[in-house]
Amino acid sequence: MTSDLYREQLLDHYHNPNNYGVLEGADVDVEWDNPTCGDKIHLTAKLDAEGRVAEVMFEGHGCVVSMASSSMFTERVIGKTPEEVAAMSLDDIQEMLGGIRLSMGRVRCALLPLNALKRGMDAS
Amino acid sequence: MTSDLYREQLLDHYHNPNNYGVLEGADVDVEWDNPTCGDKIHLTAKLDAEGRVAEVMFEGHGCVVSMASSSMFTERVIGKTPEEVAAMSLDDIQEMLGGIRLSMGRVRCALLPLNALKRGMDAS
Amino acid sequence: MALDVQAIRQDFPIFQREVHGKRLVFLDSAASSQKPQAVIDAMTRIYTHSYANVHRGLYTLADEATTAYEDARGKLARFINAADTAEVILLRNATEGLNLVAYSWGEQNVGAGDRIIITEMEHHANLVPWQQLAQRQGAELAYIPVTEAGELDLDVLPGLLADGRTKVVACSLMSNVVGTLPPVTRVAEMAHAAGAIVVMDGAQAVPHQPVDVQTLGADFMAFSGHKMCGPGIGVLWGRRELLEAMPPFLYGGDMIRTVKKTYAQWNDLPHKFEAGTPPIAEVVGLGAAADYLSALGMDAIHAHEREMTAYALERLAEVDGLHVIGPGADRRGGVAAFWMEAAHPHDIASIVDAEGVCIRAGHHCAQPLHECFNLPATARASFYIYNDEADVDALIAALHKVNRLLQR
Amino acid sequence: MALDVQAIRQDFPIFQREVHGKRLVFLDSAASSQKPQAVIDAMTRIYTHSYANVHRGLYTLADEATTAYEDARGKLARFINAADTAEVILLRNATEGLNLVAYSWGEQNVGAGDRIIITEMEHHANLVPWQQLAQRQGAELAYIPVTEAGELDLDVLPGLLADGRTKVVACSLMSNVVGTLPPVTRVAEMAHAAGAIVVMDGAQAVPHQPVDVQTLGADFMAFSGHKMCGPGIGVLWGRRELLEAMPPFLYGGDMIRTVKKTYAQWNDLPHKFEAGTPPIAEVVGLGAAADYLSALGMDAIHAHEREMTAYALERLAEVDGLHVIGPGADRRGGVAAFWMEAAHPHDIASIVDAEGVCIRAGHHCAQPLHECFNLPATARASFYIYNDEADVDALIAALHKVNRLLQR
Ligand SMILES: Cc1ncc(COP(=O)(O)O)c(C=O)c1O
Ligand SMILES: Cc1ncc(COP(=O)(O)O)c(C=O)c1O
Repeated sequence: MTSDLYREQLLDHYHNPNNYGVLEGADVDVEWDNPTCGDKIHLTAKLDAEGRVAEVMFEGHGCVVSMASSSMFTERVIGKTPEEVAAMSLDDIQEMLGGIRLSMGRVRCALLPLNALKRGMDAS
Repeated sequence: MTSDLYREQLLDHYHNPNNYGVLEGADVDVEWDNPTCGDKIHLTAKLDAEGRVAEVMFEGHGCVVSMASSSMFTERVIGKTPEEVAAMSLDDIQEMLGGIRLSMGRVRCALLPLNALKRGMDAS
Repeated sequence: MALDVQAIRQDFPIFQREVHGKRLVFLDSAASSQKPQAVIDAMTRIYTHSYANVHRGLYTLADEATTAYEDARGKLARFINAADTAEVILLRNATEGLNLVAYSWGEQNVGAGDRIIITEMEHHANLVPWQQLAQRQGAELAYIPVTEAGELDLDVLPGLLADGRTKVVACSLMSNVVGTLPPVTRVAEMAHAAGAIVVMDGAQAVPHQPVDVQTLGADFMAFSGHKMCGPGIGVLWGRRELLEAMPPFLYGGDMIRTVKKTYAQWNDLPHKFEAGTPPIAEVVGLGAAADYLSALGMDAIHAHEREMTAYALERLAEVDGLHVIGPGADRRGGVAAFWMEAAHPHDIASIVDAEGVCIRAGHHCAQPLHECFNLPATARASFYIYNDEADVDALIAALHKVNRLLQR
Repeated sequence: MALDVQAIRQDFPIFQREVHGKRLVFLDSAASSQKPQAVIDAMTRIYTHSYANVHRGLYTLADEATTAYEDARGKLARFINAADTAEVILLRNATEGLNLVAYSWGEQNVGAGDRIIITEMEHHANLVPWQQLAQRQGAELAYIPVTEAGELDLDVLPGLLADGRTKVVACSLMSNVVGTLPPVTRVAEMAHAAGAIVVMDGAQAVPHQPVDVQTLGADFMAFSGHKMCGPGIGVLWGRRELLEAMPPFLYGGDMIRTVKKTYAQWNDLPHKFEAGTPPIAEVVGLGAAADYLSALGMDAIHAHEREMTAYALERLAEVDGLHVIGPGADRRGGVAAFWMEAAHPHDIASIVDAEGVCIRAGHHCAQPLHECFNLPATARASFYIYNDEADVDALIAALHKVNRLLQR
């Protein structure tokens, strides 16, 4: 389990995250954190005419799981409707991370970008 | 232990208590109970000129332990000063009852007359 | 499927001991039940294999302990058919659960001039918290009376509910003294129609019969692990909407989301109500107890106890000068409280103990109920999965001995 | 007498297991300690031999259980040198003990305009109850600051105490993060001179060093059984006069003397504060834990942990980019919290877990303290009787691996 978490693919995302930064003129702009461990994310997204996710960027700091999850998430959600985002679950995130089973202590880390986007889309 | 409690001597006191009744013109007149089990005693006593216990009677209802203890107690305390009564302890009562060791659930029953008299002498 | 009591007794190591050289006849499960080996083993296994503090650890041991702890919560949720595992709060005992509701929900929702309704047959755990809440808030405490037969007299309830001032009705699912099984679902319907919530004390019911919180009509229900083959812990179930609207009760670790120097934000359910380190192995043990009882079948357990109770009431009637209080066997759970003309309850308990028979004597934490019967105390025998007719026979023989010793 | 760690480890069955094929290196005893066989056996023995509900039973089993339960209370009283066994209240955890004081003593004695003083290094259990009490009562909550070195800055205390408005000072005997051992006796003297009472959080001290409540200067002290080789229960000690003057906290069975429909009278100490069925076997287990620790000797335990801590701080300094927070080894108990430039605390804990090393990551229920250091979270290693230098070596090797994986 532990070794799964620190295998090459996740470490690559952690050290060289995709879509790192802040979108100008974003439709969704949300900050979200896990106070238990201090993981923090600032997530911005643009939606297309039908409300689908068109572009996402994130900034933040946290553990390998939360940062790699955020990096991969910015690609995974492209094209999804708000309903599809709302329907995404831990299972989807675990599959996205390469089919790992997260320990209970790591679930919140992995869910950081999803929870942030759900919250941001609710508010927008 | 149980058999000790129900041996002839205690049962005799239970069935034929000594000094059962109420003293007229008593110096100490006190009612006392164990709400946990409903043991109840009405204890009356006369003191002599020096304040020693001269005569004691009791009335009440309760289990073999509380009633036999009360019956034996009315004789055991004769001649004691208030200080001597105040100094009496569970050990004295256990010895009075024939040297038995009471289980924790029975301690309050056995102490009923002593606690009543202590309280009554405090108040008088 | 009838219970195989001989096989069940093999599961409980304590039945290998004797008392005063006699076979152990344990008839005090209403106070606390014995524990099967499976429960003891589940706890030992945590301590010998997977112990660590829960919820905050990222290492394997902590993950195993947390998983075992939360799995047990899930088992308990299924045991009472809770719609949502987060509605199951793990506490010290049933008493703490009822206090939690009286403090947290009560102080927020019961004010001066409001009414709290309880019954005369409540255990002190479902009585004193409401009595003290009423005093603190200046509310009225009203009692549903108990009839001579030991049943609730529901005739007064419509009148009490009519003015809409009643905020809560608290009622036991089964009396721990007279064994009465009140018509709680009807009580709940009436209470809800009048805008009150319903708090049920399941301490004597959950261990002995199927309980489904989704059809029961309760808003809260508390019960005890130690009365259902588990260790000394308790459970509070409550409806999510109510639990979410309530302030926390105890404050500390695990129940917070964020703590700043000047304020704090609360964690999600169920953690909001579980401050500090919980009894981890004990919760796992209670999960194992739920498994054990479920495997026997709660319906089978209930049927077995009804049979035992009917047999016991029949045989108790043979004992000279003995009077059982409460309703007939068809209307009660597996307890029989009684008094004897010739003997104080203390003496009954002590004398039958010499024969290896364990029964309780006292007011059984139900003084107001005893006052209804004008008795300060009773003796009480109660039945569970490991009791059979031979246990009742041993009790009856011992009670005859009580009469021989003390009748005159 | 130095501890024989190899022999001690034999007493703890969990050390027979491996984690990820590696030797188990358990460095999280500050969260909860492992349990020796003697403690597990003491609990099993109750369940297999002498189990019954306590205090209210007259039969042999109940007497044996009650005697074992009350004997354990006596052991705990002696362990902290309480003058009076009735001053030892057995609760769910340390958190419940601190809440009990904040509710029962606090609501009676702290009013609008009064002041409560705590410190910035408190665990949430000794912080949130006071913060919420202050909010409920309209009182002021003041903090003794923590310096960069992780010590209390007592300079502010005379000023805070000067106006006589302070009713209570609450302080930990040892920080669970920085390990600091504050000068509590001096704090207590100052507080008492100003007319305040002193509540001490002994959760991290009582398991690790001799604690004598008669010389400590505390009016109340709470601690946890599960951090001192016992099961998941807690203890509150308080001075008799204060406990007697306080109203009960939880209401129900055992804590009453009489219950009438309209009022209730309370039982004597300690029962007044122990409502409902207690965790019987667990209390007996904690008594066995006190025996186990006493046999090792609390002075020897303390000395062992000082050595371990000094060695650990020395070796931690070798790890590139690692920073320990808190004072030097001579001024702290057996915990070391740290952060690493290259790794988030979560990742540190996960990566060292793969090497069999158990450490904790997070805010350790001390968010305000972490704010002092401007860190949201740290990793923490803590030491107990079963740890030795080889455990520290394993930690250091694993931390080098963290750097190898995550440094770039
Ligand atoms: C300093 C301190 N106080 C209080 C507590 C709370 O203890 P418990 O979780 O047993 O209530 C802890 C441990 O978590 C602690 O380290
Ligand atoms: C009906 C009823 N309610 C509540 C309780 C209290 O349970 P506990 O002591 O586990 O809190 C009991 C048992 O003592 C009971 O019989």
